[in-house]
Amino acid sequence: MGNYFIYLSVVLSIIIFVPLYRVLAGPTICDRILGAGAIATKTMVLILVIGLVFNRLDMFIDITLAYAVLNFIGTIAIAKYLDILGFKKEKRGYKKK
Amino acid sequence: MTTDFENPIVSLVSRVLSPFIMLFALYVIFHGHYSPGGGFQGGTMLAAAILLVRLSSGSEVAQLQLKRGVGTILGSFGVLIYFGTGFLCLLLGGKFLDYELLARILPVSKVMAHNWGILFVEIGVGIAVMGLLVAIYDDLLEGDPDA
Amino acid sequence: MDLQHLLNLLTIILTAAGAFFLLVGSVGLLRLPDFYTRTHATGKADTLGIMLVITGLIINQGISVNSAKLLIIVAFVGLTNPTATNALARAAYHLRLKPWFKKDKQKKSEKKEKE
Amino acid sequence: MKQIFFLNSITKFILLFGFWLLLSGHYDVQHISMGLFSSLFVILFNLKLRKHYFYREKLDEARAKLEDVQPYRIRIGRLLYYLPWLVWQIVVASFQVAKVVLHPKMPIDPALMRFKTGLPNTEARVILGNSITLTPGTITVQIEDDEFLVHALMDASQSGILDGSLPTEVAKLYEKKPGQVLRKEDIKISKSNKGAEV
Repeated sequence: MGNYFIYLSVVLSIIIFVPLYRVLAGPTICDRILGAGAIATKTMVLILVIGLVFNRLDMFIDITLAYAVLNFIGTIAIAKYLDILGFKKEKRGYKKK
Repeated sequence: MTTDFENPIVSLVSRVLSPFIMLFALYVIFHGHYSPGGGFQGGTMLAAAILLVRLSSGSEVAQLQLKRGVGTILGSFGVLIYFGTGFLCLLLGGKFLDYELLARILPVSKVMAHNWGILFVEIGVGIAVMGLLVAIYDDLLEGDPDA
Repeated sequence: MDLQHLLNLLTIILTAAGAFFLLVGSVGLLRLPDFYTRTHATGKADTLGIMLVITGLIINQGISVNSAKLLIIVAFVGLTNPTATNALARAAYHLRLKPWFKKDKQKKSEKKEKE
Repeated sequence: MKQIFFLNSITKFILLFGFWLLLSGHYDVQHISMGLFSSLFVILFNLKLRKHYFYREKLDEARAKLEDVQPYRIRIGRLLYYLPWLVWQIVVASFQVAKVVLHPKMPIDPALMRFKTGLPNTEARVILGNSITLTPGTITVQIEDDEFLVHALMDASQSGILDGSLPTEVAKLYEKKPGQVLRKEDIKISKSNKGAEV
Protein backbone atom coordinates (compact mmCIF):
# COMPACT_ATOMS: atom_id res chain seq x y z
CA MET A 1 0.00 0.00 0.00
CA GLY A 2 2.85 2.39 0.82
CA ASN A 3 4.49 1.75 -2.52
CA TYR A 4 1.24 2.28 -4.39
CA PHE A 5 0.98 5.89 -3.25
CA ILE A 6 4.56 6.57 -4.32
CA TYR A 7 3.74 5.26 -7.80
CA LEU A 8 0.56 7.33 -7.85
CA SER A 9 2.45 10.51 -6.96
CA VAL A 10 4.93 9.80 -9.78
CA VAL A 11 2.07 9.32 -12.25
CA LEU A 12 0.39 12.52 -11.06
CA SER A 13 3.57 14.54 -11.41
CA ILE A 14 3.89 13.30 -14.98
CA ILE A 15 0.25 14.26 -15.68
CA ILE A 16 0.98 17.79 -14.46
CA PHE A 17 3.24 18.37 -17.46
CA VAL A 18 0.41 17.77 -19.97
CA PRO A 19 -1.49 21.06 -19.45
CA LEU A 20 1.85 22.88 -19.39
CA TYR A 21 1.80 22.66 -23.18
CA ARG A 22 -1.43 24.68 -23.24
CA VAL A 23 0.11 27.28 -20.93
CA LEU A 24 3.14 27.69 -23.20
CA ALA A 25 1.40 27.44 -26.59
CA GLY A 26 -2.17 28.61 -25.92
CA PRO A 27 -3.28 30.98 -28.67
CA THR A 28 -5.12 33.36 -26.31
CA ILE A 29 -4.47 34.56 -22.79
CA CYS A 30 -7.61 32.80 -21.54
CA ASP A 31 -6.23 29.45 -22.69
CA ARG A 32 -3.07 30.03 -20.71
CA ILE A 33 -4.97 30.82 -17.53
CA LEU A 34 -7.21 27.78 -18.04
CA GLY A 35 -4.08 25.64 -18.31
CA ALA A 36 -2.64 27.20 -15.16
CA GLY A 37 -5.87 26.39 -13.31
CA ALA A 38 -5.70 22.79 -14.51
CA ILE A 39 -2.12 22.54 -13.23
CA ALA A 40 -3.24 23.92 -9.86
CA THR A 41 -6.00 21.30 -9.55
CA LYS A 42 -3.53 18.49 -10.21
CA THR A 43 -1.02 19.99 -7.78
CA MET A 44 -3.64 19.90 -5.02
CA VAL A 45 -4.14 16.17 -5.56
CA LEU A 46 -0.37 15.65 -5.67
CA ILE A 47 0.12 17.47 -2.35
CA LEU A 48 -2.52 15.25 -0.71
CA VAL A 49 -0.97 12.03 -2.00
CA ILE A 50 2.52 13.13 -0.94
CA GLY A 51 1.09 13.88 2.52
CA LEU A 52 -0.11 10.29 2.68
CA VAL A 53 3.34 9.06 1.64
CA PHE A 54 5.01 11.08 4.41
CA ASN A 55 2.31 10.04 6.90
CA ARG A 56 1.57 13.67 7.85
CA LEU A 57 -1.80 14.05 6.12
CA ASP A 58 -3.18 16.50 8.73
CA MET A 59 -0.43 18.99 7.93
CA PHE A 60 -0.69 18.66 4.16
CA ILE A 61 -4.48 19.08 4.18
CA ASP A 62 -4.04 22.59 5.59
CA ILE A 63 -1.54 23.38 2.85
CA THR A 64 -3.98 22.06 0.23
CA LEU A 65 -6.81 24.22 1.56
CA ALA A 66 -4.62 27.32 1.52
CA TYR A 67 -3.48 26.47 -2.00
CA ALA A 68 -7.06 26.01 -3.19
CA VAL A 69 -8.10 29.37 -1.72
CA LEU A 70 -5.21 31.27 -3.27
CA ASN A 71 -5.75 29.54 -6.64
CA PHE A 72 -9.42 30.55 -6.64
CA ILE A 73 -8.67 34.17 -5.75
CA GLY A 74 -5.92 34.40 -8.37
CA THR A 75 -8.19 33.10 -11.12
CA ILE A 76 -11.00 35.47 -10.11
CA ALA A 77 -8.61 38.45 -10.09
CA ILE A 78 -7.26 37.73 -13.58
CA ALA A 79 -10.77 37.01 -14.90
CA LYS A 80 -12.01 40.34 -13.58
CA TYR A 81 -9.10 42.19 -15.17
CA LEU A 82 -9.78 40.57 -18.55
CA ASP A 83 -13.51 41.22 -18.16
CA ILE A 84 -12.97 44.97 -17.66
CA LEU A 85 -10.51 44.98 -20.57
CA GLY A 86 -13.23 43.49 -22.78
CA PHE A 87 -15.78 46.07 -21.65
CA LYS A 88 -13.38 48.92 -22.45
CA LYS A 89 -12.63 47.51 -25.90
CA GLU A 90 -16.33 47.26 -26.60
CA LYS A 91 -16.98 50.88 -25.70
CA ARG A 92 -14.14 52.08 -27.91
CA GLY A 93 -15.62 50.09 -30.81
CA TYR A 94 -19.02 51.67 -30.39
CA LYS A 95 -17.53 55.17 -30.43
CA LYS A 96 -15.85 54.53 -33.76
CA LYS A 97 -19.16 53.57 -35.33
CA MET B 1 -20.63 51.58 -12.40
CA THR B 2 -19.86 48.34 -10.68
CA THR B 3 -23.16 46.85 -11.76
CA ASP B 4 -21.93 46.73 -15.36
CA PHE B 5 -19.17 44.33 -14.44
CA GLU B 6 -21.11 42.47 -11.80
CA ASN B 7 -21.01 38.73 -12.22
CA PRO B 8 -23.73 37.32 -9.94
CA ILE B 9 -22.11 33.89 -9.67
CA VAL B 10 -18.70 35.16 -8.57
CA SER B 11 -20.16 37.86 -6.35
CA LEU B 12 -22.48 35.51 -4.43
CA VAL B 13 -20.01 32.64 -4.14
CA SER B 14 -17.29 34.94 -2.80
CA ARG B 15 -19.65 36.49 -0.28
CA VAL B 16 -20.55 33.01 0.98
CA LEU B 17 -16.94 31.80 1.07
CA SER B 18 -15.25 34.90 2.52
CA PRO B 19 -16.20 34.27 6.21
CA PHE B 20 -15.04 30.67 5.98
CA ILE B 21 -11.70 31.69 4.46
CA MET B 22 -11.35 34.26 7.25
CA LEU B 23 -12.01 31.61 9.89
CA PHE B 24 -9.48 29.31 8.24
CA ALA B 25 -6.94 32.15 8.38
CA LEU B 26 -7.61 32.64 12.10
CA TYR B 27 -7.18 28.88 12.57
CA VAL B 28 -3.80 29.09 10.83
CA ILE B 29 -2.76 31.95 13.13
CA PHE B 30 -3.94 30.31 16.36
CA HIS B 31 -2.55 26.85 15.60
CA GLY B 32 0.84 28.08 14.46
CA HIS B 33 2.77 25.70 16.69
CA TYR B 34 0.92 22.47 15.75
CA SER B 35 0.60 22.73 11.99
CA PRO B 36 2.35 24.71 9.27
CA GLY B 37 1.65 28.39 9.30
CA GLY B 38 1.64 31.14 11.82
CA GLY B 39 1.24 34.88 11.80
CA PHE B 40 2.49 35.66 8.32
CA GLN B 41 0.59 32.94 6.45
CA GLY B 42 -2.58 33.56 8.43
CA GLY B 43 -2.35 37.29 7.77
CA THR B 44 -2.01 36.64 4.04
CA MET B 45 -5.10 34.44 4.05
CA LEU B 46 -7.05 37.09 6.00
CA ALA B 47 -6.02 39.66 3.41
CA ALA B 48 -7.04 37.21 0.66
CA ALA B 49 -10.54 36.88 2.17
CA ILE B 50 -10.93 40.66 2.28
CA LEU B 51 -9.53 41.15 -1.23
CA LEU B 52 -11.93 38.49 -2.56
CA VAL B 53 -14.90 40.64 -1.52
CA ARG B 54 -13.17 43.74 -2.91
CA LEU B 55 -12.61 42.03 -6.25
CA SER B 56 -16.05 40.52 -6.65
CA SER B 57 -18.39 43.18 -5.26
CA GLY B 58 -16.46 46.30 -6.22
CA SER B 59 -14.38 48.56 -4.01
CA GLU B 60 -17.29 50.82 -3.04
CA VAL B 61 -19.44 48.08 -1.52
CA ALA B 62 -16.43 46.45 0.15
CA GLN B 63 -15.88 49.61 2.22
CA LEU B 64 -18.64 48.19 4.44
CA GLN B 65 -16.29 45.39 5.44
CA LEU B 66 -13.05 47.32 5.97
CA LYS B 67 -12.72 51.05 5.33
CA ARG B 68 -10.01 52.46 3.10
CA GLY B 69 -7.84 54.23 5.68
CA VAL B 70 -8.05 51.45 8.24
CA GLY B 71 -5.49 49.20 6.52
CA THR B 72 -2.49 51.40 7.33
CA ILE B 73 -3.66 51.96 10.91
CA LEU B 74 -4.10 48.20 11.44
CA GLY B 75 -0.64 47.61 10.01
CA SER B 76 0.91 49.99 12.53
CA PHE B 77 -1.18 48.51 15.31
CA GLY B 78 0.05 45.00 14.52
CA VAL B 79 3.66 46.11 14.63
CA LEU B 80 2.88 47.83 17.94
CA ILE B 81 1.57 44.55 19.41
CA TYR B 82 4.70 42.74 18.24
CA PHE B 83 7.15 45.30 19.62
CA GLY B 84 5.02 45.85 22.73
CA THR B 85 5.38 42.18 23.64
CA GLY B 86 9.12 42.34 22.97
CA PHE B 87 9.69 45.51 24.98
CA LEU B 88 7.54 44.24 27.83
CA CYS B 89 10.02 41.40 28.20
CA LEU B 90 12.87 43.93 28.11
CA LEU B 91 11.18 46.02 30.82
CA LEU B 92 10.73 42.92 32.97
CA GLY B 93 14.49 42.50 32.97
CA GLY B 94 15.09 39.95 30.23
CA LYS B 95 16.07 39.98 26.58
CA PHE B 96 13.90 41.11 23.64
CA LEU B 97 11.04 38.58 23.20
CA ASP B 98 12.12 36.56 26.25
CA TYR B 99 8.60 35.15 26.72
CA GLU B 100 9.13 33.28 29.95
CA LEU B 101 9.43 36.51 31.89
CA LEU B 102 5.80 37.26 31.02
CA ALA B 103 4.90 34.82 33.80
CA ARG B 104 5.62 37.66 36.24
CA ILE B 105 2.57 39.63 35.04
CA LEU B 106 0.29 36.92 33.67
CA PRO B 107 -1.15 34.51 36.25
CA VAL B 108 0.22 31.42 34.48
CA SER B 109 3.21 29.09 34.65
CA LYS B 110 6.45 29.71 32.73
CA VAL B 111 5.65 27.20 29.98
CA MET B 112 2.19 28.67 29.47
CA ALA B 113 3.66 32.18 29.45
CA HIS B 114 5.93 31.09 26.61
CA ASN B 115 2.85 29.82 24.77
CA TRP B 116 0.90 33.04 25.28
CA GLY B 117 3.87 35.21 24.31
CA ILE B 118 4.23 33.43 20.96
CA LEU B 119 0.48 33.75 20.41
CA PHE B 120 0.57 37.53 21.01
CA VAL B 121 3.47 37.96 18.61
CA GLU B 122 1.73 35.91 15.92
CA ILE B 123 -1.52 37.84 16.30
CA GLY B 124 0.50 41.05 15.91
CA VAL B 125 2.27 39.81 12.79
CA GLY B 126 -1.03 38.59 11.32
CA ILE B 127 -2.79 41.92 11.83
CA ALA B 128 0.18 43.84 10.42
CA VAL B 129 0.41 41.69 7.26
CA MET B 130 -3.35 41.83 6.66
CA GLY B 131 -3.58 45.59 7.13
CA LEU B 132 -0.63 46.39 4.92
CA LEU B 133 -1.67 44.05 2.07
CA VAL B 134 -5.15 45.57 1.99
CA ALA B 135 -3.62 49.07 2.17
CA ILE B 136 -1.35 48.27 -0.81
CA TYR B 137 -4.34 47.03 -2.84
CA ASP B 138 -6.37 50.15 -2.02
CA ASP B 139 -3.50 52.52 -2.79
CA LEU B 140 -2.87 50.86 -6.15
CA LEU B 141 -6.51 51.34 -7.12
CA GLU B 142 -6.81 54.94 -5.90
CA GLY B 143 -8.73 57.04 -8.40
CA ASP B 144 -9.63 54.11 -10.67
CA PRO B 145 -13.33 54.35 -11.55
CA ASP B 146 -13.58 50.66 -12.54
CA ALA B 147 -12.32 49.27 -9.26
CA MET C 1 -10.05 -11.54 1.76
CA ASP C 2 -10.73 -9.56 4.91
CA LEU C 3 -12.17 -6.08 5.30
CA GLN C 4 -8.82 -4.27 5.27
CA HIS C 5 -7.90 -5.81 1.94
CA LEU C 6 -11.25 -4.82 0.48
CA LEU C 7 -10.84 -1.21 1.66
CA ASN C 8 -7.31 -1.08 0.22
CA LEU C 9 -8.57 -2.40 -3.09
CA LEU C 10 -11.36 0.22 -3.11
CA THR C 11 -8.84 2.98 -2.38
CA ILE C 12 -6.62 1.84 -5.24
CA ILE C 13 -9.54 1.65 -7.69
CA LEU C 14 -10.89 5.09 -6.73
CA THR C 15 -7.56 6.91 -6.78
CA ALA C 16 -6.57 5.27 -10.09
CA ALA C 17 -9.92 6.29 -11.60
CA GLY C 18 -9.36 9.82 -10.31
CA ALA C 19 -5.91 9.96 -11.88
CA PHE C 20 -7.44 8.70 -15.13
CA PHE C 21 -10.00 11.51 -15.16
CA LEU C 22 -7.31 14.08 -14.38
CA LEU C 23 -5.41 12.73 -17.39
CA VAL C 24 -8.56 12.94 -19.53
CA GLY C 25 -9.01 16.57 -18.50
CA SER C 26 -5.44 17.35 -19.54
CA VAL C 27 -5.72 15.53 -22.85
CA GLY C 28 -8.97 17.34 -23.54
CA LEU C 29 -7.18 20.60 -22.86
CA LEU C 30 -4.71 19.70 -25.60
CA ARG C 31 -7.04 18.19 -28.21
CA LEU C 32 -10.18 20.35 -28.22
CA PRO C 33 -10.27 23.13 -30.83
CA ASP C 34 -11.07 26.37 -28.99
CA PHE C 35 -11.26 28.01 -25.56
CA TYR C 36 -14.94 27.35 -24.86
CA THR C 37 -14.70 23.64 -25.61
CA ARG C 38 -11.55 23.38 -23.52
CA THR C 39 -13.39 24.74 -20.49
CA HIS C 40 -15.60 21.64 -20.71
CA ALA C 41 -12.55 19.44 -20.17
CA THR C 42 -11.27 21.24 -17.06
CA GLY C 43 -14.64 22.17 -15.60
CA LYS C 44 -15.97 18.62 -15.39
CA ALA C 45 -13.29 15.97 -15.73
CA ASP C 46 -10.98 17.71 -13.27
CA THR C 47 -13.73 18.17 -10.70
CA LEU C 48 -14.64 14.49 -10.85
CA GLY C 49 -10.96 13.48 -10.79
CA ILE C 50 -10.20 15.40 -7.61
CA MET C 51 -13.43 14.15 -6.01
CA LEU C 52 -12.57 10.51 -6.79
CA VAL C 53 -9.00 10.76 -5.47
CA ILE C 54 -10.18 12.42 -2.26
CA THR C 55 -12.94 9.82 -1.79
CA GLY C 56 -10.25 7.16 -2.08
CA LEU C 57 -8.15 8.92 0.56
CA ILE C 58 -11.20 9.20 2.85
CA ILE C 59 -11.73 5.43 2.61
CA ASN C 60 -8.04 4.95 3.37
CA GLN C 61 -8.26 7.19 6.46
CA GLY C 62 -11.49 5.79 7.90
CA ILE C 63 -13.67 7.92 10.17
CA SER C 64 -11.40 10.62 11.60
CA VAL C 65 -10.75 14.36 11.71
CA ASN C 66 -8.69 14.05 8.53
CA SER C 67 -11.63 12.59 6.62
CA ALA C 68 -13.82 15.51 7.66
CA LYS C 69 -11.17 17.96 6.48
CA LEU C 70 -10.92 16.10 3.17
CA LEU C 71 -14.70 16.44 2.80
CA ILE C 72 -14.30 20.19 3.29
CA ILE C 73 -11.79 20.23 0.42
CA VAL C 74 -14.27 18.35 -1.80
CA ALA C 75 -17.01 20.86 -0.98
CA PHE C 76 -14.65 23.78 -1.57
CA VAL C 77 -13.43 22.48 -4.93
CA GLY C 78 -16.99 21.60 -5.98
CA LEU C 79 -18.02 25.18 -5.32
CA THR C 80 -15.01 27.11 -6.61
CA ASN C 81 -14.08 25.13 -9.73
CA PRO C 82 -17.29 25.87 -11.68
CA THR C 83 -17.23 29.45 -10.42
CA ALA C 84 -13.70 30.06 -11.69
CA THR C 85 -14.58 28.36 -15.00
CA ASN C 86 -17.60 30.61 -15.39
CA ALA C 87 -15.59 33.74 -14.56
CA LEU C 88 -13.01 32.88 -17.23
CA ALA C 89 -15.67 31.97 -19.83
CA ARG C 90 -17.44 35.26 -19.21
CA ALA C 91 -14.20 37.19 -19.54
CA ALA C 92 -13.46 35.41 -22.83
CA TYR C 93 -16.97 36.20 -24.09
CA HIS C 94 -16.53 39.88 -23.28
CA LEU C 95 -13.12 39.84 -24.98
CA ARG C 96 -15.06 38.77 -28.11
CA LEU C 97 -13.36 35.41 -28.43
CA LYS C 98 -15.19 33.71 -31.31
CA PRO C 99 -16.50 30.22 -30.51
CA TRP C 100 -15.60 27.36 -32.81
CA PHE C 101 -18.54 25.90 -34.73
CA LYS C 102 -18.78 22.78 -36.85
CA LYS C 103 -20.68 24.53 -39.67
CA ASP C 104 -18.16 27.35 -40.04
CA LYS C 105 -15.38 24.81 -40.24
CA GLN C 106 -17.24 22.85 -42.94
CA LYS C 107 -17.87 25.99 -44.99
CA LYS C 108 -14.20 26.89 -44.84
CA SER C 109 -13.15 23.45 -46.06
CA GLU C 110 -15.73 23.60 -48.90
CA LYS C 111 -14.31 26.94 -50.00
CA LYS C 112 -10.84 25.51 -50.02
CA GLU C 113 -12.01 22.58 -52.14
CA LYS C 114 -13.60 24.96 -54.70
CA GLU C 115 -10.40 26.92 -55.00
CA MET D 1 -37.12 41.15 8.85
CA LYS D 2 -34.85 41.98 11.78
CA GLN D 3 -35.74 38.68 13.43
CA ILE D 4 -34.86 36.72 10.31
CA PHE D 5 -31.51 38.51 10.12
CA PHE D 6 -30.80 37.69 13.76
CA LEU D 7 -31.70 34.02 13.26
CA ASN D 8 -29.52 33.92 10.15
CA SER D 9 -26.61 35.30 12.12
CA ILE D 10 -27.04 32.60 14.77
CA THR D 11 -27.14 29.86 12.12
CA LYS D 12 -24.05 31.31 10.52
CA PHE D 13 -22.31 31.42 13.90
CA ILE D 14 -23.10 27.74 14.51
CA LEU D 15 -21.86 26.87 11.02
CA LEU D 16 -18.62 28.77 11.51
CA PHE D 17 -18.04 27.23 14.93
CA GLY D 18 -18.67 23.75 13.52
CA PHE D 19 -16.15 24.52 10.78
CA TRP D 20 -13.64 25.54 13.45
CA LEU D 21 -14.22 22.32 15.40
CA LEU D 22 -13.62 20.32 12.22
CA LEU D 23 -10.42 22.17 11.41
CA SER D 24 -8.92 22.25 14.89
CA GLY D 25 -7.95 18.82 16.12
CA HIS D 26 -7.46 20.07 19.70
CA TYR D 27 -10.49 19.99 21.97
CA ASP D 28 -9.46 21.74 25.20
CA VAL D 29 -10.73 24.89 26.89
CA GLN D 30 -8.10 27.17 25.38
CA HIS D 31 -8.65 26.14 21.76
CA ILE D 32 -12.45 26.00 21.98
CA SER D 33 -12.57 29.49 23.51
CA MET D 34 -10.30 30.67 20.70
CA GLY D 35 -12.80 29.16 18.26
CA LEU D 36 -15.75 30.94 19.90
CA PHE D 37 -13.83 34.23 19.82
CA SER D 38 -12.82 33.77 16.16
CA SER D 39 -16.35 32.88 14.99
CA LEU D 40 -17.75 35.90 16.83
CA PHE D 41 -15.06 38.12 15.32
CA VAL D 42 -15.84 36.93 11.78
CA ILE D 43 -19.58 37.44 12.29
CA LEU D 44 -19.07 40.99 13.60
CA PHE D 45 -16.57 41.77 10.83
CA ASN D 46 -19.06 40.83 8.10
CA LEU D 47 -22.20 42.21 9.76
CA LYS D 48 -22.48 45.40 7.69
CA LEU D 49 -21.76 43.58 4.44
CA ARG D 50 -24.50 41.04 5.12
CA LYS D 51 -27.01 43.81 5.81
CA HIS D 52 -26.23 45.38 2.45
CA TYR D 53 -28.56 44.65 -0.45
CA PHE D 54 -26.77 44.11 -3.74
CA TYR D 55 -28.01 45.39 -7.07
CA ARG D 56 -29.62 42.14 -8.21
CA GLU D 57 -31.10 41.46 -4.81
CA LYS D 58 -32.79 44.85 -4.90
CA LEU D 59 -34.35 43.85 -8.23
CA ASP D 60 -35.53 40.54 -6.76
CA GLU D 61 -37.00 42.34 -3.76
CA ALA D 62 -38.86 44.76 -6.00
CA ARG D 63 -40.27 41.89 -8.04
CA ALA D 64 -41.31 39.98 -4.94
CA LYS D 65 -43.19 43.09 -3.79
CA LEU D 66 -44.85 43.44 -7.18
CA GLU D 67 -46.07 39.87 -7.15
CA ASP D 68 -46.94 40.19 -3.47
CA VAL D 69 -45.20 37.07 -2.17
CA GLN D 70 -42.90 36.27 0.70
CA PRO D 71 -39.19 36.16 -0.12
CA TYR D 72 -38.23 32.60 -0.94
CA ARG D 73 -35.96 30.58 1.31
CA ILE D 74 -34.04 27.47 0.38
CA ARG D 75 -35.50 24.14 1.55
CA ILE D 76 -32.86 22.08 3.34
CA GLY D 77 -34.67 18.77 2.88
CA ARG D 78 -34.81 19.21 -0.86
CA LEU D 79 -31.12 20.17 -0.90
CA LEU D 80 -30.24 16.78 0.62
CA TYR D 81 -31.92 15.15 -2.37
CA TYR D 82 -30.48 17.62 -4.87
CA LEU D 83 -26.78 17.25 -3.96
CA PRO D 84 -26.47 13.45 -4.57
CA TRP D 85 -28.42 13.91 -7.78
CA LEU D 86 -25.92 16.57 -8.84
CA VAL D 87 -22.97 14.32 -7.98
CA TRP D 88 -24.48 11.63 -10.18
CA GLN D 89 -24.85 14.20 -12.96
CA ILE D 90 -21.16 15.11 -12.57
CA VAL D 91 -20.18 11.45 -12.96
CA VAL D 92 -22.28 11.13 -16.12
CA ALA D 93 -20.83 14.42 -17.41
CA SER D 94 -17.26 13.32 -16.93
CA PHE D 95 -17.81 10.00 -18.68
CA GLN D 96 -19.34 11.87 -21.60
CA VAL D 97 -16.40 14.27 -21.79
CA ALA D 98 -13.95 11.37 -21.50
CA LYS D 99 -15.71 9.56 -24.36
CA VAL D 100 -15.60 12.61 -26.58
CA VAL D 101 -12.01 13.52 -25.78
CA LEU D 102 -10.62 10.03 -26.27
CA HIS D 103 -12.62 9.39 -29.46
CA PRO D 104 -10.21 9.60 -32.44
CA LYS D 105 -12.57 11.79 -34.52
CA MET D 106 -13.86 13.98 -31.66
CA PRO D 107 -17.58 14.12 -32.51
CA ILE D 108 -18.30 17.61 -31.16
CA ASP D 109 -20.87 20.07 -32.43
CA PRO D 110 -20.80 23.15 -30.19
CA ALA D 111 -23.71 25.54 -29.89
CA LEU D 112 -24.56 28.70 -27.99
CA MET D 113 -27.97 28.74 -26.32
CA ARG D 114 -29.85 31.66 -24.85
CA PHE D 115 -32.87 31.17 -22.63
CA LYS D 116 -34.87 32.86 -19.90
CA THR D 117 -35.99 31.25 -16.68
CA GLY D 118 -38.60 32.19 -14.13
CA LEU D 119 -36.44 31.49 -11.09
CA PRO D 120 -37.39 33.44 -7.96
CA ASN D 121 -34.07 35.04 -6.90
CA THR D 122 -30.37 35.51 -7.54
CA GLU D 123 -29.40 32.61 -5.29
CA ALA D 124 -31.46 30.22 -7.40
CA ARG D 125 -29.92 31.57 -10.59
CA VAL D 126 -26.41 31.12 -9.20
CA ILE D 127 -27.19 27.54 -8.17
CA LEU D 128 -28.58 26.85 -11.64
CA GLY D 129 -25.55 28.46 -13.25
CA ASN D 130 -23.05 26.37 -11.31
CA SER D 131 -25.13 23.22 -11.82
CA ILE D 132 -25.19 23.82 -15.57
CA THR D 133 -21.41 24.10 -15.50
CA LEU D 134 -21.13 20.79 -13.67
CA THR D 135 -23.68 18.79 -15.69
CA PRO D 136 -23.06 17.01 -19.02
CA GLY D 137 -21.60 19.07 -21.81
CA THR D 138 -22.82 22.55 -20.88
CA ILE D 139 -21.12 25.64 -19.44
CA THR D 140 -22.68 28.88 -18.23
CA VAL D 141 -21.03 31.78 -20.00
CA GLN D 142 -23.08 34.67 -18.69
CA ILE D 143 -26.09 35.49 -16.56
CA GLU D 144 -27.76 38.81 -17.24
CA ASP D 145 -30.79 39.41 -15.04
CA ASP D 146 -32.92 36.43 -16.11
CA GLU D 147 -31.13 35.53 -19.31
CA PHE D 148 -28.68 32.66 -19.40
CA LEU D 149 -26.06 32.20 -22.08
CA VAL D 150 -24.89 28.60 -22.24
CA HIS D 151 -22.24 26.91 -24.34
CA ALA D 152 -23.08 23.28 -25.17
CA LEU D 153 -20.54 20.75 -26.42
CA MET D 154 -22.83 18.33 -28.27
CA ASP D 155 -26.41 18.03 -29.44
CA ALA D 156 -27.05 15.29 -26.89
CA SER D 157 -25.90 17.50 -24.03
CA GLN D 158 -28.57 20.13 -24.71
CA SER D 159 -31.38 17.78 -23.67
CA GLY D 160 -31.10 18.52 -19.93
CA ILE D 161 -31.96 22.15 -20.59
CA LEU D 162 -34.29 21.69 -23.54
CA ASP D 163 -36.73 19.48 -21.62
CA GLY D 164 -36.41 21.82 -18.61
CA SER D 165 -35.53 19.12 -16.09
CA LEU D 166 -32.54 20.93 -14.56
CA PRO D 167 -34.18 24.36 -14.11
CA THR D 168 -37.29 22.67 -12.66
CA GLU D 169 -35.11 20.73 -10.23
CA VAL D 170 -33.50 23.99 -9.06
CA ALA D 171 -36.88 25.73 -8.78
CA LYS D 172 -38.08 22.88 -6.58
CA LEU D 173 -35.38 23.87 -4.09
CA TYR D 174 -37.40 27.01 -3.39
CA GLU D 175 -41.04 26.15 -4.10
CA LYS D 176 -42.99 22.94 -3.65
CA LYS D 177 -44.86 23.17 -6.92
CA PRO D 178 -43.13 25.58 -9.28
CA GLY D 179 -44.97 26.86 -12.31
CA GLN D 180 -43.50 26.63 -15.76
CA VAL D 181 -39.86 27.59 -15.27
CA LEU D 182 -38.73 27.45 -18.88
CA ARG D 183 -40.66 28.10 -22.07
CA LYS D 184 -39.53 26.31 -25.19
CA GLU D 185 -40.18 29.32 -27.41
CA ASP D 186 -37.66 31.35 -25.43
CA ILE D 187 -34.70 29.09 -26.22
CA LYS D 188 -32.51 30.38 -29.02
CA ILE D 189 -29.76 28.16 -30.38
CA SER D 190 -27.04 29.49 -32.67
CA LYS D 191 -24.53 27.24 -34.34
CA SER D 192 -22.66 29.74 -36.47
CA ASN D 193 -20.72 32.94 -36.00
CA LYS D 194 -22.49 34.50 -38.98
CA GLY D 195 -25.67 36.35 -38.20
CA ALA D 196 -25.35 35.72 -34.48
CA GLU D 197 -25.69 38.70 -32.17
CA VAL D 198 -22.45 37.74 -30.39
